[in-house]
Amino acid sequence: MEHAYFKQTQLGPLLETLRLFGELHGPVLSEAGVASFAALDDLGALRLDYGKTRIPPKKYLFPFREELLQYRDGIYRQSPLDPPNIVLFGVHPCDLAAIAYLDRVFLAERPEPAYALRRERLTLVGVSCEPDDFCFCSQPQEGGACDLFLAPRKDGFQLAFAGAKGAALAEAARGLLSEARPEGEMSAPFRAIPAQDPQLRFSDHPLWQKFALTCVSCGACSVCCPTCYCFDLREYPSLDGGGTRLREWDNCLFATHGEVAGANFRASRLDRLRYRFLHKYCGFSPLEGMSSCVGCGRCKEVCPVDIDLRELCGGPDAAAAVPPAPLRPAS
Amino acid sequence: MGSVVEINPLTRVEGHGSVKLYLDGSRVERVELCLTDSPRLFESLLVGRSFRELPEVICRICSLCSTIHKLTALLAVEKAFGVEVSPVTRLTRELIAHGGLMQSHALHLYCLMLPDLLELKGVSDLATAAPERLKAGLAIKRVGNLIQETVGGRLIHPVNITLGGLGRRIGKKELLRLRDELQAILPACRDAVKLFRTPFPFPPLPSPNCLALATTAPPLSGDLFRMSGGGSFLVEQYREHVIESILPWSRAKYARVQGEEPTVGALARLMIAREQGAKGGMIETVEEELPQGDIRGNNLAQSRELVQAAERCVALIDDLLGMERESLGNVEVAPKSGRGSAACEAPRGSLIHSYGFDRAGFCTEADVVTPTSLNQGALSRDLLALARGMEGAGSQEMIGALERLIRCYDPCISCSVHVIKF
Amino acid sequence: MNRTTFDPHTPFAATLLDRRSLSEDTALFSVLAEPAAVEPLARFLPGQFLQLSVPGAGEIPISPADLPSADGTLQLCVRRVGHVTEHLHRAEIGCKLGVRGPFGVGFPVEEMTGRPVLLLAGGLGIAPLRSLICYLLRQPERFGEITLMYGAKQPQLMLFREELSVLAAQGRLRLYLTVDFAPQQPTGDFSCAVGLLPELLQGFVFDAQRSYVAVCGPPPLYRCLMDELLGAGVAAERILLSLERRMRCGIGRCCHCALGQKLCCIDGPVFRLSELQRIPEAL
Amino acid sequence: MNKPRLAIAGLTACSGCQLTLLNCEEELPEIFARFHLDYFPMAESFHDPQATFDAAIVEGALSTPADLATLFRLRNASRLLIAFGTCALFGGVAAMNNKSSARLTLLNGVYGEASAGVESFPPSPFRNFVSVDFAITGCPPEKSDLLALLGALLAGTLPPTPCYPVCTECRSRENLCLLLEKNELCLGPVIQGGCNARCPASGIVCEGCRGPVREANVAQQLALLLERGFDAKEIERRMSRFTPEWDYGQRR
Ligand SMILES: Cc1cc2nc3c(=O)[nH]c(=O)nc-3n(C[C@H](O)[C@H](O)[C@H](O)COP(=O)(O)OP(=O)(O)OC[C@H]3O[C@@H](n4cnc5c(N)ncnc54)[C@H](O)[C@@H]3O)c2cc1C
Ligand code: SF4
Ligand code: SF4
Ligand code: SF4
Repeated sequence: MEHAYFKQTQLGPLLETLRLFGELHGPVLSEAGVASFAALDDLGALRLDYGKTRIPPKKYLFPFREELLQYRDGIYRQSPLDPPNIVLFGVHPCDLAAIAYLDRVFLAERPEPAYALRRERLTLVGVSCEPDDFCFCSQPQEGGACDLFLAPRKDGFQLAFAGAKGAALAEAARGLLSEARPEGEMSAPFRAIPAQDPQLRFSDHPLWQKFALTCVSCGACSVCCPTCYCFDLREYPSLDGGGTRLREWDNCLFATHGEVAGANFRASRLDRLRYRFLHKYCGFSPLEGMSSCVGCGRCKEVCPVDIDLRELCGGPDAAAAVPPAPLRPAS
Repeated sequence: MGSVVEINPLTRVEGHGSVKLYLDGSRVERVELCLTDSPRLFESLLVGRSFRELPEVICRICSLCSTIHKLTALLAVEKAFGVEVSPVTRLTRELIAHGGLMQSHALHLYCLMLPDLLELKGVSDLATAAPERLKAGLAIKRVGNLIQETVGGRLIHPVNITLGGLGRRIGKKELLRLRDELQAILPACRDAVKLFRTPFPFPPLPSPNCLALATTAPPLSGDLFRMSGGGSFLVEQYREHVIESILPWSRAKYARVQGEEPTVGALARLMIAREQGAKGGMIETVEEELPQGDIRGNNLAQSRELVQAAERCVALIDDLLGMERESLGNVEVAPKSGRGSAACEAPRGSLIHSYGFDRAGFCTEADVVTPTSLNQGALSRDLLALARGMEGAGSQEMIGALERLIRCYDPCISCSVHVIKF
Repeated sequence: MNRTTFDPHTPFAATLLDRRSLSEDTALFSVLAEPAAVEPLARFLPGQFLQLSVPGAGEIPISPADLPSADGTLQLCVRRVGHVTEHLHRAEIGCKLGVRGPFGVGFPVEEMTGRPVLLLAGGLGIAPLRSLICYLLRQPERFGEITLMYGAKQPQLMLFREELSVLAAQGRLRLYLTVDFAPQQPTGDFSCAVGLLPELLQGFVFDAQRSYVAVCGPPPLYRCLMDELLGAGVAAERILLSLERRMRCGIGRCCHCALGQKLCCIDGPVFRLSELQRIPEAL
Repeated sequence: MNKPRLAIAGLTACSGCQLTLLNCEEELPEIFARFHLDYFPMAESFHDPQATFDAAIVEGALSTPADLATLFRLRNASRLLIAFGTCALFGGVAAMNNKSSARLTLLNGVYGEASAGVESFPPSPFRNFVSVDFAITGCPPEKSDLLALLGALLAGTLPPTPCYPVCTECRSRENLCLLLEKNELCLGPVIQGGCNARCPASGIVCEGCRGPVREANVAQQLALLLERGFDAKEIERRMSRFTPEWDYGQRR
């Protein structure tokens, strides 16, 4: 890991330099006032004080809906995919940690080609953040997988880079940077919900019943969760005799999630909330024993009935320090 | 010996209807036009609903004209409460109204009417008999719909046009795309004028008593109605001039305006414009082609309106692009007791909405006068004239001609059967 | 550049060769997979499953009813229950299908070497067990005695019964058949016990200390059989169950098939009872 | 490939569902080439009264004896009956006052004395009278849903129908939540998605045009709206706009 420093006034030129590596995207406010990652056609739109985006960066790697396969004359083929190179600027540590988690899911054994290709073409520039009322990762930190990481300092930013991509970015921006020795914490401890005891899902905590009664199954919590990745596959024949197989985000709080011909393995909403708890905080094979909650707090923020599953295991206060994660290259 | 020839159902029109022809030997005694859509009783359903809901419900009267129904309802409510909308809203509304007109005219001309010109039984045969023409027509229709979807947020029953303003402003990229698409279909619109030029070879039909808003296109809405021959009245006073009655065989009301059976729609708009002294390509083509000016010119007038609408949309888009820096300027709408009436030129002709409200803004009465109910008298009259002019012809031939005449009027039966009594 | 060539989501092409009706709603399908699939299919272990695509309808998990042949022909025994299976049953011979796999964990055949094997099949559960039987019978010297207890609702629903009777007559397999309901009229020359599988098991004497027991059938069956087997002294590690869950991807990503923290598609579908005892929602 | 025979018809409705077919401008030539549109009065003349169909795609609610006769005839003549649109599925706008006003009162309001001659009953969805094989929801329906159905019919199947609420797609589009952030009466949580949250994406609340989503937690939605200060009557009026038959106690 290498360090450098650049002045606030050099932010614009730095961003322009980043454009050389792909389409520049970053946090902006939509017309309706929602923070979201979007193309930075105009650098003036960048909002580095954005808090958190409604949808996490997972949308760049795993879009809400995508065509996976096509078939013609009964033969299936991968749908063509040629994503652009994208430089995603201004990602907070929790979202970086979430990408690192998704990498484990999709790039492990039998890597997912669509994910892998998008991931390869995504350059991540992290930035440290100020926690808001909903996040409970109380210590901004760097980590997860990113190529560059910025931390605001007096009149400028301290910059750390890692891996070949990071080095190339730093090299391209060399004229804007000055040498710096690490100053302050670049890798503070990361606080998130630690892995929980799976038995807690059967605890007699009164909240279980309350949640099961009030959840409206709107799906917002998992759509907005940076590590939720359940998906559904559906097949649509087209008018010309061929057809497509779509992949779309699914949600464990929907009745159809555990349904098979003639039965449902998670028939009640309570069963489905238990499943969610188990998946989020205990992990499924092969990530068993690993919590996927990175502490962004989006689920609580978007839930219309204020459900916060974390309260079942002691609430945000239970968030524990995770040892400092070194900045590591993106892939 | 009396006999009856029946056309049931009427096809290639919007909604359900039938025609009965009463014959005595070969002499045509009378013609009954029955508009038989199941009643949906909108006017009753609206009573007791809040002013906010009203435009959203009433647009469901008819899918082809949902945009203009919604707009007319918005204008009527806004009039009742004394609301003035911003220029951005006004222009955007006009844009979607023209989009609606384009989609409706293109549908009528190319999918419902064109098969008549080519002696086919319907639109699906066009796909083999005249694929290029069908595609050209569908391309126009698609752009009309693209405007409706982009501006309205939904293809049918638009949502983005609301009381006092817009849900969201249409972005620059979207407007530029619409402009490109519009420019691409302008030649096809001009071709339409050539294609729908030839009138059906019917015996002469009565001359219409045209009725249209004095300020016809643009902007498709206005305060003053004009009739051919110089009559006029204010929209607000329409009740004194538009008298509706119920015919025992039809569920649509039959309207007389100042004692006459009016004709509304594209042709009427053109004639009224001409009487007001308008000149230009459009007027002249029609005069040239249709010296007698009867309803057979309606399709030609519609195709002229396609060109006019596409050109107007481009101009509107340019205006909107020029106002990029101006704010959306949505206006708060606060209810008060009172009544508001508004009129627009729907694709098929003049449309009037009128609502009364109590202090809290709940609807106390609702009245909708649709183009097809305005046209019903003239249509019946023309049907009889045509049938009489064809006395002695075979019944198939007669049926064919009558159906074509009906399609010249482009009736919209769903709307027409939902008029209120007061 | 494009996606990498190997995509775990893309099925190999396959052709429907033959359909043989086994009962009113179940048929045995012969499916020939394209040559490229032969190599992965050769790694198939009984108990594993394939993802079978029926173009236009979708994809479903199926446990082959036999070992794939050397040329890549698959035997799939499929019951018509819904969208995809309905479409498969109506498919014309010669039409194209798709297969992915094999996926999941099969029966621990290495470990079972030298041991007697008891197979308990309820209803359509015979399908995956049949591939295990085929495996065992190919190397009879490698395994101990093979016993199959097979229960069906009615005699007409008993699948593969001639073939099984032949094997039993040849002495290659001990066979016990039972039906839930006695027919009004005996169907053909076929006769078997009347009663439920657990009852059949009650009177059965076998080497519980050494045997491996493989069970496949509808979920309610498992609960009754487990008590019997544990009572008879079979260790939970040696009781193998094949489970069914909703599956979409088959490769441990879509997360529909979770039981507890295990995923049926990659940790199963064959589980040891000892594993499942720790998962309250499994059975 | 054999060409499926279709009937496309409308009952008590605005023709919007049928128009949705005609709005598939780009696909229409392909549709005409691959299907026989044997009964489609809105766009085709001449039909054979004895014809039978592979699928009858019918829009509208039932509110007159003539509607019933048409529906029964198409049900009998067709292998598949497809309820096309919210009216066919739930009753739609014409049914919105079913629970609150008598039919005759409504009729009188429109036709006065002449209403005695109008045969009409409260608009009802198809399933009150006949079995329905498949349904496309929406007022108006989505083109994509119709195209998926047509594609599936050609393939001899019916399309999959995901069931998630409007909120799911709404959130995925990163809209402002009108319910939580602007305190507007949005029905998104209990309404069947699939429209890509058209209305909230324009900044307009979901008016519920696609009807209830499967396993809607209606009681909780009601509680939520009441808690946020909306009037019970207003909520009920809004919810019944397209679907009179809500079970307000349903939690499931
Ligand atoms: C490991 C394993 C092995 C199995 N082995 C066998 C076997 O050997 N023989 C056998 O008969 N059964 C077997 N099954 C069960 C078999 O997978 C189910 O019967 C089958 O999935 C039912 O599918 P269906 O579409 O016919 O039923 P449905 O109830 O119609 O659908 C089942 C699922 O398919 C979905 N679906 C519906 N339409 C579509 C579409 N267009 N695209 C995608 N999905 C759609 C539904 O949402 C539903 O979740 C096995 C199951 C598992 C898990
Ligand atoms: S956001 Fe809340 S109400 Fe919606 S599905 Fe999640 S827990 Fe349930
Ligand atoms: S705006 Fe409506 S549809 Fe969208 S998330 Fe909020 S409640 Fe759901
Ligand atoms: S957001 Fe609601 S009202 Fe709008 S189209 Fe979708 S379901 Fe219909």
